[in-house]
Amino acid sequence: MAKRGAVGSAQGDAPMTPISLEAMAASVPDGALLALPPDNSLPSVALAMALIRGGARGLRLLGVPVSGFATDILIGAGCVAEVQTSAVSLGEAGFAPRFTAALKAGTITVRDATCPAIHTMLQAAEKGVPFMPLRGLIGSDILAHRPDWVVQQNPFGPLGDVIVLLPALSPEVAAFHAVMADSYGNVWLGRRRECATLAHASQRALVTVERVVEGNFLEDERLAPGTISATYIEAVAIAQRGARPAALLDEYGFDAAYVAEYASMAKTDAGFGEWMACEVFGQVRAA
Amino acid sequence: MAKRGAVGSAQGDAPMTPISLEAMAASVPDGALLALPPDNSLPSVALAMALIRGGARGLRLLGVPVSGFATDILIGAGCVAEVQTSAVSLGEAGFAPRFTAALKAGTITVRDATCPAIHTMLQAAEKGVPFMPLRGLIGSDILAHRPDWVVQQNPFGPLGDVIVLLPALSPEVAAFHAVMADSYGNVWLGRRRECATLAHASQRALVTVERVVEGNFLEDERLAPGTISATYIEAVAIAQRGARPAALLDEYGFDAAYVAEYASMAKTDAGFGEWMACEVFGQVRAA
Amino acid sequence: MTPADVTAPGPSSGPGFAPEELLAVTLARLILDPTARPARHIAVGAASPIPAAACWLVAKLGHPVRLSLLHKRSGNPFTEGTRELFDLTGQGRIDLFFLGGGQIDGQANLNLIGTGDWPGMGVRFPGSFGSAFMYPMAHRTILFREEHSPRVLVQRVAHVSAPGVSPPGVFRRGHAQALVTGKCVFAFDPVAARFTLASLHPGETVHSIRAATGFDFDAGAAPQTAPPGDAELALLRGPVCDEMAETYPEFCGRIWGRGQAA
Amino acid sequence: MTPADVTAPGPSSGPGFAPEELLAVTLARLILDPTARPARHIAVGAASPIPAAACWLVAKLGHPVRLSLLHKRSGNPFTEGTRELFDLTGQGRIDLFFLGGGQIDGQANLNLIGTGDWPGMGVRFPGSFGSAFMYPMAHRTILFREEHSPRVLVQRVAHVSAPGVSPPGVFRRGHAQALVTGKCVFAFDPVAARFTLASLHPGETVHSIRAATGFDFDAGAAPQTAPPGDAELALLRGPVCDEMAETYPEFCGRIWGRGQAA
Repeated sequence: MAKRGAVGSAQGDAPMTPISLEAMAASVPDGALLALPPDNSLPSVALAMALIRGGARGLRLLGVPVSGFATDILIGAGCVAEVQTSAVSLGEAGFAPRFTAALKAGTITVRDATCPAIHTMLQAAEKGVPFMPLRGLIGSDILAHRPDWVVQQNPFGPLGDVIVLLPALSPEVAAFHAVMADSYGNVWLGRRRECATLAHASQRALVTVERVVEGNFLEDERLAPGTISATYIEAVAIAQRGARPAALLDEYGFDAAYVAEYASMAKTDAGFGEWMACEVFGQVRAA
Repeated sequence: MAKRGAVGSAQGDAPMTPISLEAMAASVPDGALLALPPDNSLPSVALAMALIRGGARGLRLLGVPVSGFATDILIGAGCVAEVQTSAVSLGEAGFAPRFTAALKAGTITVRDATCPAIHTMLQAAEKGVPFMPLRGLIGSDILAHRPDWVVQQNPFGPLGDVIVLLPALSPEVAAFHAVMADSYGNVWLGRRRECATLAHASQRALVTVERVVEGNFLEDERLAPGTISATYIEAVAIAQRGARPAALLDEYGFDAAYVAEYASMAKTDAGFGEWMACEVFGQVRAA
Repeated sequence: MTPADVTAPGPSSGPGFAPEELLAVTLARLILDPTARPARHIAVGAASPIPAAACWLVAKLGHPVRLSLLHKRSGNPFTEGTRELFDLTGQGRIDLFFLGGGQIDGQANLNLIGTGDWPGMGVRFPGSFGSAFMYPMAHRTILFREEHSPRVLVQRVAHVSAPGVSPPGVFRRGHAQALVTGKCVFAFDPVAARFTLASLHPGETVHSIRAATGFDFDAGAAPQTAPPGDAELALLRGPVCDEMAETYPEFCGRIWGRGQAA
Repeated sequence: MTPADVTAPGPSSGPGFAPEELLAVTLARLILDPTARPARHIAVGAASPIPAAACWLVAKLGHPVRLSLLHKRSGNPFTEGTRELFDLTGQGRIDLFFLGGGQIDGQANLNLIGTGDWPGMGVRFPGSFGSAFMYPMAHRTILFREEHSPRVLVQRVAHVSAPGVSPPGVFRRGHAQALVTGKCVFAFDPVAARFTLASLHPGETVHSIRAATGFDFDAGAAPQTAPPGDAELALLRGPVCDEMAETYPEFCGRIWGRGQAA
């Protein structure tokens, strides 16, 4: 069973038991607001593929703060109703083809943001405040299309010094991939602290890891700084090379050829279908 | 010469040269707003003692978020004009005697805050926004004595949902003690990230360390998460056991007996003078 | 080390338990109050060995509870620095916190500032720490102060570090559940903003409590505070003491005759 | 590996430098513009090999500059996660940033959203990334877009990701210093909200620039863009290429005949 974040145990008492990747995917309800980091920031591509296999529907994705490969395949597989993000891109491999096709076809709603605004909305949720201010943004059409963002006089500035106030955003589910979990469900993810902020801000954090190791990272002064406490982690599943084709710190690099092939195949519905059958459902590719 | 934070070099180009502890102390101007972490959070007691020896005057201390031993000795030595903090305490050794005496004598101004408010004001400076909101505080006399804190309707809440807005606070100087610096002036301080926030928020960060080691912590995925980039560090000085009597992670523990003896001697002006002559100026204690 | 003869409890030396053990057990029972929101994550602040013992007792009784002990000597539970406790509390993840005060008044206001003119020109206390935030933002708070005297329990605090109740419309997650002292337990009603005597520690009467209390309170038929059971005492003296010895060696030595090296 | 014969410059093959080398040197000179605020800390964003080469050239010329290269393959300069670049910029510590856009207009507005109805129902670009914040909050911005066509350089962008100028009273730290394209350099005047032709790359005329530019601009006696000097070319082809080979193997291979393994 999943270890519930808030029902953890006193230090040293309750070992964490990983759940299966498929069980983790099944725990994400259709329609959930699901936050995903992009390709340079520990995405759980393994969980995205499990969500596709599990037939997830109506997901509302949040890019933290932008979106990449995992978002594009979820859109292509018809799992997604809405995307809030600051950009969707496959990096060197170019535009995200399934995102672009779905936007044009009107099958997804796209809500544009800008990177620091997404960080700020998550920080507000992390801090438990209803909003946080952010400089910039004024004069951008992004702001003009966000009725949920408020422009207000800065009470500490001269008259006319207006500033944007962004509402706290608490995703129902956050998912990312980390290097390792320990016996108590603490997760080590190194310097990618945007995932820590995300876990703090979210109602449920689901983490895939390369491996589970003995011990308690919080008791090790060298590992603790890159650790997210189990307090914030609802469940851990082992998924070796679970970030691929994205990179995982110094564990493995970005698989540019894989993404380039995807970008090429996913230009058409048929090509994406063929790619998905092979890569997600493990069918032998047609000759 | 001090390595200026903002005038660093491209990665790998400019080695960092530590300065002396006395030069570091001399770089703190009289009257500066100087932020210091408390005894459980990497204080540079070595720098506090060097400031006393250097005859610092009129310092305005900020406890991050409370104050301990270093603040009490600076007050006792007459270096301090003002203290903004959420509490001043010697922990198990009780009240801070020189702080209490100076408050009663009217030789220092005390501005009371509450821990999360100090964190929030520093986070606002870190983020480059003029203010941040914080829940709670309403109904506290701390708020009643802080005309610089604003109470305002939450624009995202129902009418009557008021919230406190705290102004950004950017200390002129931040000082703390870390385990080690690398060849490029990056500083490893482990999980005590309040010092990272402090360095980001401050105009000048001065760091004493146990040692300087070869290499670049930012290139090491295991060390990077506990590292503050040299971007934020103005100068590094080597001060072995520079946090003592406070603890330094797993390097050395808290010296409770030393602080208890201090607390006892510092109850009187004369006793503090004797303690300072011996412990700060290195004079042989009178029989 | 052997138990210190003066303070160690025993079948032949009075009630069979130390006052601190009664307080720890009493706090543990308040933590487990079935009518209150479950305490799944409890934070324990500075220099609080008796609340810490109560929390460990709850854990050792087998209840699922996460303890964030802020003054654990080796390591600490946080990796975001000292703001993390406040962020956790802001997120609503801290179910229960403990607070005390130099003064506590009949409306459950706390004064950690001092007496006399602001900022404590009479007696200066250390300062408010995070109380002005934690008190309204934790789901519940147990107030704990061993000293029960008119000096501490006052009609009206000289300065409010953290208010016991908040005006309508002001966001507040929780209030004092109870005030536990060396003499009794008070329950707090945030609607009436008033304490009611809930139980009397051994040797106390409603009259003795009124005499030692500077604020007015309601008193019905207050029972005796239930004494610790054998199982609770065995856990306190064994596994709880084991967990606490590193952080609170002085306390463990004094109450249970055990120091850090035990 | 040997340099790719087709693109490698040489004394007998045209101007003696690749167009990318001219652009890198031109950007480096703009970075070092003595009339601008000194660029002590420069951040370079996604997929920007020519700006990255310009920054490394400035560093290798011996100028004290800190480079935060966001897409460095091994490691990255930040330890607070991806928000750190924006926090640094909010603090005023980023002196110079580079931005481009699917469309750039005559008021230096940037469109990274797309054409047609919102949110890009014509041609959809990837999205705005951090531009709506970085453009006003960095001390200065150099706009860079190799493609110089009426499709990219438009009279008025379809959607504003980040505005070129801001209304009076709105906090803004900096503006576009210049726009560098494959054909010319424009200087930007934030008071007039208008570009002025500053220099022409080899083979271009005011007339050819007008023909390729969808927005109106001022044009005085625009000189030729100064060609790279020998020292600059030597640095680009040697130490700058060394620094960039890991992050931009395709670029280094194409321009300098060098891949990651070199």
